[in-house]
Amino acid sequence: MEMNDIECALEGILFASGEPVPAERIAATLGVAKTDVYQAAHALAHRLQSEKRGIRLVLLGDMLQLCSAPEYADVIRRALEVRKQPQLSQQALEVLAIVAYHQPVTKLFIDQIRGVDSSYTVGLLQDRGLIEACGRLNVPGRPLLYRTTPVFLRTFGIASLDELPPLPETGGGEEQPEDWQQMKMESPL
Amino acid sequence: MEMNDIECALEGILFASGEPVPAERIAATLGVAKTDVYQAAHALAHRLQSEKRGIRLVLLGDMLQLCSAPEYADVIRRALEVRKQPQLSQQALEVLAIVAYHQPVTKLFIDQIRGVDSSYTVGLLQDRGLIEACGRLNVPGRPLLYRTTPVFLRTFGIASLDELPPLPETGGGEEQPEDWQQMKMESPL
Amino acid sequence: MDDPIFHLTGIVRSKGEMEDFVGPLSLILQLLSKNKIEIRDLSISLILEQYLEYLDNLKRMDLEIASEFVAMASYLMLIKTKMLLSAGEEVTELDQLISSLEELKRRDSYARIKAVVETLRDMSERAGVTYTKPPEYIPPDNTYRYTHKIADLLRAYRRIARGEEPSQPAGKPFTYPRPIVYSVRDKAQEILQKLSLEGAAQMSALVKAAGSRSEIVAIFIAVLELCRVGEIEFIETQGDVTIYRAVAPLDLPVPPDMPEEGTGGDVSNGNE
Repeated sequence: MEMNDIECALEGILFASGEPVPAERIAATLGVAKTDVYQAAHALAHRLQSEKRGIRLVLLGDMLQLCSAPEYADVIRRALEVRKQPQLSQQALEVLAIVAYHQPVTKLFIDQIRGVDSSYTVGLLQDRGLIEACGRLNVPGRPLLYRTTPVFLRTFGIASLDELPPLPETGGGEEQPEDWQQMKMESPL
Repeated sequence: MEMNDIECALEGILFASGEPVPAERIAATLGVAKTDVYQAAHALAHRLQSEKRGIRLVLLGDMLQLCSAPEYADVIRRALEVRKQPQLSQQALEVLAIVAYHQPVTKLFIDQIRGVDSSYTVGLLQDRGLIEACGRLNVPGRPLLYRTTPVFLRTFGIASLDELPPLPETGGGEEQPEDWQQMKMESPL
Repeated sequence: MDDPIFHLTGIVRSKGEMEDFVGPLSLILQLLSKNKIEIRDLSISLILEQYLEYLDNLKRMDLEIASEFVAMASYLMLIKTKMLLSAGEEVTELDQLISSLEELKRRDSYARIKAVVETLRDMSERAGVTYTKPPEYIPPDNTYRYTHKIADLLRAYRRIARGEEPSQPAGKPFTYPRPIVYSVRDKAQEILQKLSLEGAAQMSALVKAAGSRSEIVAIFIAVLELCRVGEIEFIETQGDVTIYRAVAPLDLPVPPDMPEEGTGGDVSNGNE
């Protein structure tokens, strides 16, 4: 299979799926190496981007997905009469950040860090597909564990969690003692 | 709005919709004439087609829709198929063997040889493309006749029905039911 | 330095106070954080080694530091000893220390999260809004894709020719047991009848009279139900249970919420 054939088949598969598809599965279906799939994905993504086309290819972890180009978000919303989703609130971003940097986490962990109950926000983020339950922690009560989803990666324009900005070493607050850094403990999990 | 912009916006809108979208609505959203939308649609359709891309634009009356390219249908189906196909059961192999050696046969003939109702298995083999209906037997009730297909030949790695191994002589079947021969006679062959 | 007990409220100090060692406790905290260990996993020898190293680095073994060391070491010993000796007992001071440390960690984690939130917001704004599309309907294609040996086909044919039925080995017909259903309602009525005739009944006798396990189950459930609605009473005597009619029997011979016949309240006998 030539590289361009892979690109076109890839486009067809991703279009038909709508959902993110593991690169692995595409490689297996086309009978090519995974690296070939990634190479074709990069080529296609680049082409769509440089031609300023209406669709984009995004890499989400080890998955690939087609989505509409952000430039046309307004036009699409008007044409299809979809409601604009409200921007993420400060609370939502905080909870999302806690999940993103410490995943998998329990709701209790989130509550403890924030010092308030986060049930509503956790539910909201689940509804918006930004986080998902991924099993239970093996402690009494077996609480649910949460992690971020491919939608999270797409929303923040990154291809993997490695691209998250590093957490600051310290909280950066003025009231902190000078040797705060040394006082820093391991994450509570 | 330049023609290429319309093309790209059109692509974005049709992509996000998945469903057919009236050209009228796209024209209204983009603030351009309907003819411009059709012109852009034709240009985009032509480009997708000539570049042998994985996506096609189709015009359905006054609606426009993006869909995956038909030439990738097989690949797409395999990539997105979730269930693994089960292998043929012993019963299915038996029914297939009866059809293969006695074709064309009626379902009644298969039922009589096996002593059980084979409706489900006959349906399954048809669904799997291994056997097909090929006319009706000219007796009261005009039952359907079944024969094997090219998929059958491919499945068993033979080029024609002549390559089927010969059936054992009737001498080998002392335990056969008494009316076995008679049932064979009833075969429509 | 003769009192190694410190006031824990001061663990999280303002900037100025933490510039120097205030006492062994802050030192312990610093060493603990340096080792990234939990106080529960505290290894005294490790802390001591580090402390000695620290002293070496300072290269000034003056009396004050030496006494501080002794105080710290004894305090660590105290913590460790309390921990080892008083499993389950309250170690208020230690608990306080641990919870202070945890609070410290919590605040730090939250501060770091808050610090990164703005960056995340910028990222999502830069990424813009993208839409995905619903999956396309793809008509299923069930065409058989495995390959078989042609011999499999012949073998299958021979099997039928010999009259074997793989689905029903040896062609023996299955025999299905006739389900015997014991209605809990009927059993309850039987028991009540027996009680009104004989005044009392032994549980063991009721069970012995039963013909099958499912009948025993039905009797048992009936007895429990009657007991629940206050129709009967038990007395346990020498390993057996004597059942009496309750002192003030209700009007209804059978309680109204007793499962009806043919519902889940019946016990069907599947294997006789």
